[in-house]
Amino acid sequence: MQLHTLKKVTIITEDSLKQSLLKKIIELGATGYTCRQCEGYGSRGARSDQFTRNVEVELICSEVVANDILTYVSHHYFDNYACIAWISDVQVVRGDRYTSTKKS
Amino acid sequence: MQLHTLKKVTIITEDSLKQSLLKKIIELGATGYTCRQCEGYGSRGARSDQFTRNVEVELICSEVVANDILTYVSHHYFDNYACIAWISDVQVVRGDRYTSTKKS
Amino acid sequence: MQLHTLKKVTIITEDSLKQSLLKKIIELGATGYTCRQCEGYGSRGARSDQFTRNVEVELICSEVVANDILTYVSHHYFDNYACIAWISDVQVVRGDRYTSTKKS
Amino acid sequence: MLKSLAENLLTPLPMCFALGIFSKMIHGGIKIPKELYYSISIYLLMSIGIIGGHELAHEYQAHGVSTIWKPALVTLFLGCLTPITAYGALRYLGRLNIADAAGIAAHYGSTSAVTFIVADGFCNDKGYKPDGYLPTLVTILECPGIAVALVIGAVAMGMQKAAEAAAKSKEGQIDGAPEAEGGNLWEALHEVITGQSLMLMVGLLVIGFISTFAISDAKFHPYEEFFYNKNMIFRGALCIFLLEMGLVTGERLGDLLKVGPFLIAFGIIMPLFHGFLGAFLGYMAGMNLGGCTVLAAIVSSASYIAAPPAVRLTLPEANPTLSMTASLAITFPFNIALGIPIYFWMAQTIGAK
Amino acid sequence: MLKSLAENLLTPLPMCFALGIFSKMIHGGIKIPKELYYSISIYLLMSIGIIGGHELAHEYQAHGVSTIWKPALVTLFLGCLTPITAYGALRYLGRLNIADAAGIAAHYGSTSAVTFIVADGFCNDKGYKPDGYLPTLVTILECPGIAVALVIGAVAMGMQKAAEAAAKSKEGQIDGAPEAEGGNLWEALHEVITGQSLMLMVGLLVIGFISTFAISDAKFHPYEEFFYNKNMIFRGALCIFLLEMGLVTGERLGDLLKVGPFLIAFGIIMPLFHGFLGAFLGYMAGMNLGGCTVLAAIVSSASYIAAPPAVRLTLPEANPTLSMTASLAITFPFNIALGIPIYFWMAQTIGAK
Amino acid sequence: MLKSLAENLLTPLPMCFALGIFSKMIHGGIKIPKELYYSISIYLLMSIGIIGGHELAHEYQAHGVSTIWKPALVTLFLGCLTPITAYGALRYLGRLNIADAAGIAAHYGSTSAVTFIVADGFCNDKGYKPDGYLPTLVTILECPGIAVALVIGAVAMGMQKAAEAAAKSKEGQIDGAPEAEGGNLWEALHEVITGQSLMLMVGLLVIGFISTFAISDAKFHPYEEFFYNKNMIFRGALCIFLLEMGLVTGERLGDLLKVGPFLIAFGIIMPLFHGFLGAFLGYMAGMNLGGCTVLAAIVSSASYIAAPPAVRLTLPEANPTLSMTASLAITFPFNIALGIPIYFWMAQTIGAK
Ligand SMILES: Nc1ncnc2c1ncn2[C@@H]1O[C@H](COP(=O)(O)O)[C@@H](O)[C@H]1O
Ligand SMILES: Nc1ncnc2c1ncn2[C@@H]1O[C@H](COP(=O)(O)O)[C@@H](O)[C@H]1O
Ligand SMILES: Nc1ncnc2c1ncn2[C@@H]1O[C@H](COP(=O)(O)O)[C@@H](O)[C@H]1O
Ligand code: NA
Ligand code: NA
Ligand code: NA
Repeated sequence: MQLHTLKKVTIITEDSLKQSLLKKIIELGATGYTCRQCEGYGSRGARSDQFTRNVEVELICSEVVANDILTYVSHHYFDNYACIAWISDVQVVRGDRYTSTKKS
Repeated sequence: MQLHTLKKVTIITEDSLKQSLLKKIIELGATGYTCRQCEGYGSRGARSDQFTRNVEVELICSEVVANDILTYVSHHYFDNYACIAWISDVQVVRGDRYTSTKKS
Repeated sequence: MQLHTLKKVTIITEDSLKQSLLKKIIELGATGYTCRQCEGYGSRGARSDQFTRNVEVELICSEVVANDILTYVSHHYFDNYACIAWISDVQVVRGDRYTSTKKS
Repeated sequence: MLKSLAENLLTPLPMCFALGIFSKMIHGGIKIPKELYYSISIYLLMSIGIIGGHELAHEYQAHGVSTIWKPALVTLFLGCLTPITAYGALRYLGRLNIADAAGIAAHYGSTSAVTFIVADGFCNDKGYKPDGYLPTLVTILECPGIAVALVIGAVAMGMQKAAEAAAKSKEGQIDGAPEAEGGNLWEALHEVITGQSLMLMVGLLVIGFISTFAISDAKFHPYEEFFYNKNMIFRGALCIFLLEMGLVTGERLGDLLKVGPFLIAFGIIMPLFHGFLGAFLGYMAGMNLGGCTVLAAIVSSASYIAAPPAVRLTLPEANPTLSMTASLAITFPFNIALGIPIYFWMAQTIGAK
Repeated sequence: MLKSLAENLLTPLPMCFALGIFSKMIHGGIKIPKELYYSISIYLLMSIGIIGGHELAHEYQAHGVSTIWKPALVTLFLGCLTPITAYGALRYLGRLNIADAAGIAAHYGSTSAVTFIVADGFCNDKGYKPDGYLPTLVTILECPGIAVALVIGAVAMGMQKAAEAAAKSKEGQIDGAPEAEGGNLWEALHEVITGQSLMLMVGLLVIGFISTFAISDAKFHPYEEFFYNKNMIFRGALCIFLLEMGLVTGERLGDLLKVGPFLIAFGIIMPLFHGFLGAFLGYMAGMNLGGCTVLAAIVSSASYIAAPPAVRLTLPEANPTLSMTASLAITFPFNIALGIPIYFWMAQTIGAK
Repeated sequence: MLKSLAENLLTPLPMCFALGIFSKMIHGGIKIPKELYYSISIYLLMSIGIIGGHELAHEYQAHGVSTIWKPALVTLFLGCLTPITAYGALRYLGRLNIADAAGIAAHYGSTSAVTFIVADGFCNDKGYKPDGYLPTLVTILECPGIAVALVIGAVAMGMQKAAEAAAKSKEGQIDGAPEAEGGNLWEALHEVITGQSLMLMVGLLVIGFISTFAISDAKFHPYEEFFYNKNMIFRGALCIFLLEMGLVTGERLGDLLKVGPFLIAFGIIMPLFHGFLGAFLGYMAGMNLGGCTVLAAIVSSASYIAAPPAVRLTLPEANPTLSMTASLAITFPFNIALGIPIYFWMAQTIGAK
């Protein structure tokens, strides 16, 4: 069983942005994603009722794609929306599947 | 407070496999796990309605156990089921509790 | 886009401790957190029905704050409550925002 | 009128709302699962739709469109007028910036389905059944106000940016191409029109309308019983819903301090003004006393479901705390507790019967 | 018959289903919380069970087992036959591989509770109340078809693998020990038998049956009112449920292109054939017009709840998109919209009364 | 009495509970979404409250406080007594440690709303309607028992720690300042008083009481229909709720082995004793046969909703498996299945009518 070192990108932001964010993520070269709802608290206050839900998106991708996604998010979301984003290193099983050909 | 470096294994797969996967994980030497439901998208398309739910299983264990679990998953799940799996390094509080004696 | 290396703290414990834990986390210098409900299994058995729910709290902070939080958790929770906690390294976008001034 | 006010306040619905606020104030433990809240709101929207369609069909069978077209036009007119009055008040009296003014105006241009439901129940309980086409008017009112406010916002922002760019270029600064925001506007309007609330209401309205013709009233009866708003399920579900609304409102009471006195005054005076317009024009259009009251209530009410995501998408600079606090923590409770009896009294004074 | 078709299509239930499809087609925002969907399906299954048990007890009190045993045997026979016919058609006409053919056959061998409910409502609305033991037949039909199809699949796969192994060993290749798949088969069958749908239906059937003897009808009355399928709650819940089914179906319309014309034809012709068998054998067994229609509907329907996980476990190579598209996006809407009136007409033509 | 037992066991409610246990025993797939469980429990608590307030208002209108004050005092007395008897039995007969004894005593000092509901239904079905102020007594019983037990626990632990510290300091060890646990005690009591169950019951009780005076019975009628406990929705929701309680209980059956024979005996004998006290004192206070039975049932019942988090916060050393197993897997099913008919028989034997 072979492991590939890839990047895991995590983005937590307002639930109403979910659809457009997911679309953009795929456009930027990700091969997939996993998402779930969550509550949170940050500089824009508590986000825990039905009018202020958060969504968390997690995806495995190459470093290049990770950078593109984070750049997009930081340009389009950070000024006006509740948002946090980070990356970390992970060892992925059959990881070659998650580095799409759109972006090397 | 002492920290131990251990492995965190993350497996995202079809919800209908949950019971047998959890049983197997314990058999393979894990001392516990945490799981939650999630939506996702990948090579087998979108998995976000009540007929195609995903489950995410996360567990802290020793490297040996982590390897055994990932090997099992990659042999039994990858061909026919929607599945992604990765490991990463974490520093665990009182981490000696999570390296069971079944597997060193 | 600049990334800062920070710590991600993850705490999984009994849902009934949620409010007091979140309050404490902010007191100890965190600038925010994200949380969600989850099921789990560990040394205190299965925690998956409505009387034994788990909550998972995740937060990005400086190493100092991370240590304080983990120390607090290990002193107050580990003896009597179902609990697991770990930290890992992450690269955070505009990460300077998450190192509060309360604790350097 | 005072007696009417007290009587309204001491029924289970407003008291459940108050219980929710109280629970939040003392940090109490009442917690309604989100899924229950969503389920009830789906049920309420479907109810408005299917029963509205059923009554519209009866109205149509009895009078054709003769009784309906005037109220419908009046409602459409009010839907386009109220965001303009609201924007004017916010921008020029309140000195809010463009984005905030347009964002709040979008909320007050649209409507709150629960306010409709409570007003409808109030009139029925008083024995003044509103005209049967009222639910249809709610669906007419949902969308245009949001569109008008968002267009106002987009145009005003465009002009402001152009002015700023001109100023900058005089100063010799180089400016990047302004981003096309028009795309977002269309996207936002599409989202309102195909959004949950409008689709459920309009969809079920059509279903209720068609099936009234297709099947006998006896066969329609179980649906009517389930969805009818004087009925047990409806009232019970509404109790729980208002309890949750109270919890959400109570959570936001602290924001009242942040938004300042102007917005608090706006959240009370604007609905009174819009409500008066609604009652008056409704009366002109030939609506009955219950109908005028309910029209006033829905025109005066502010949206907190359809408008917020549309505004968030089109005017991201607008501060959502301002609009949510105004519509949810000021106007909604004001209408539920005091507004509706006042609109009733207005309509009565004007002469509606 | 055409009038009957139109009349069926223009009632709220199919129109709610259509609204769901429409909403998905225009990317609309209607969203039913999963928990509401699960809650309603629990309610529907419990309804089938408890009211079915109640009616079975009445039937038993009136006639003993004399009227029931023939329909029960016929149902059991059809439950074992339909997966075989389906497998044959898929494998030899459609040239699908073993896993896919057996997987889809398992779906068509089992049954869809909602199709039962809609068919039952249809007959009641027409004034032809089905025999009281029909819910019992649904529970009989749930399981055997899945078992038969999975066994066919396991045996055929075993033979194929043996053949392949033989071929390989001739070529001199060394083959690892074939994995025992029998364990999975038992596990899968256990999962079907102890699965949510069967346990709720059978459990409540027993409860309804016993308590009909133990307590007076007056005391049973509140349960009957809550769970009875002509009633307000039942109909209302079903509206919401079918709306969600429409959303799920709409989501899968794109898959229709992927599955190809054979499976689309299969999803329409197979139920017509199975439905005819059901109506005919039901008539032979002495069932009334409503009963024959409903039996036809449930025999023709395909499972999308009990079968999928069992197939997933036993025949992992089977492509779930094929079976779900066929049963959910083709056969289910076909039956709801057109099939049921056709089965009614079949039963009437055969001579059932 | 045996017939009464059998009759009680063969009604849908206990059988649904049994189905849940059975499903867990055979690892069956019945699964009730948590949100549905929470929703139903909110509904049940609101029902107890609003109907209780409504009936209290009627009682008050008819007799002032003359009929109510004695039962209320008796209930308060029992609420303070039962945790003491329970603590005594657990600590001195069962030799449990302080934390466990006090923790379990807190559960048995409080009450189980569902036991109230089932007992109330039992009496109504038998034709002995309990006094209208019974729901009020439930709210009185919820809190004091928890408070008393937690105070006992805190004091006993404090004394024990002081003794240990004294012993240690004699041995020359240096001891850190003992942590103040008083804060936690107040926090825990605040959490019980402002917790979901008490706030919903008391809140709706007040709402039901006030609105009975404010609005006509005709206008109150839809609320009564929705929330009334002999009604279809109530009974149906209760079926589903008890099914889930059965699942939760079944999950814990394995723990019965762990907790040992003493706790099992305690979980049956203690309620019988408390139940007898309830029936007797209720009779002394002038309550009717139904009322005495229900008072016995609620006094004997153990809390599994309000008590656990309070105990967890104040006595973290207490093992939650012990208290949950006793109250949920022993006392609750015992009361539902056998206890309630026994209390009825006790009350009848004592002379209540
Ligand atoms: N320090 C943090 N650690 C973890 N999550 C955070 C943190 N700060 C913010 N978040 C999450 O990001 C969301 C938006 O943050 P903000 O934009 O700061 O309001 C919050 O609602 C939280 O869910
Ligand atoms: N690149 C990715 N990043 C994160 N999650 C993924 C990714 N690809 C797949 N997944 C998750 O794994 C599930 C199965 O993936 P697949 O087998 O590729 O369809 C998906 O439904 C997602 O939840
Ligand atoms: N090895 C593990 N890996 C991941 N999560 C764990 C592990 N052990 C325990 N947990 C989680 O922590 C909770 C408390 O653990 P414990 O205190 O060991 O019962 C469990 O319910 C799980 O959600
Ligand atoms: Na408005
Ligand atoms: Na079938
Ligand atoms: Na008690």
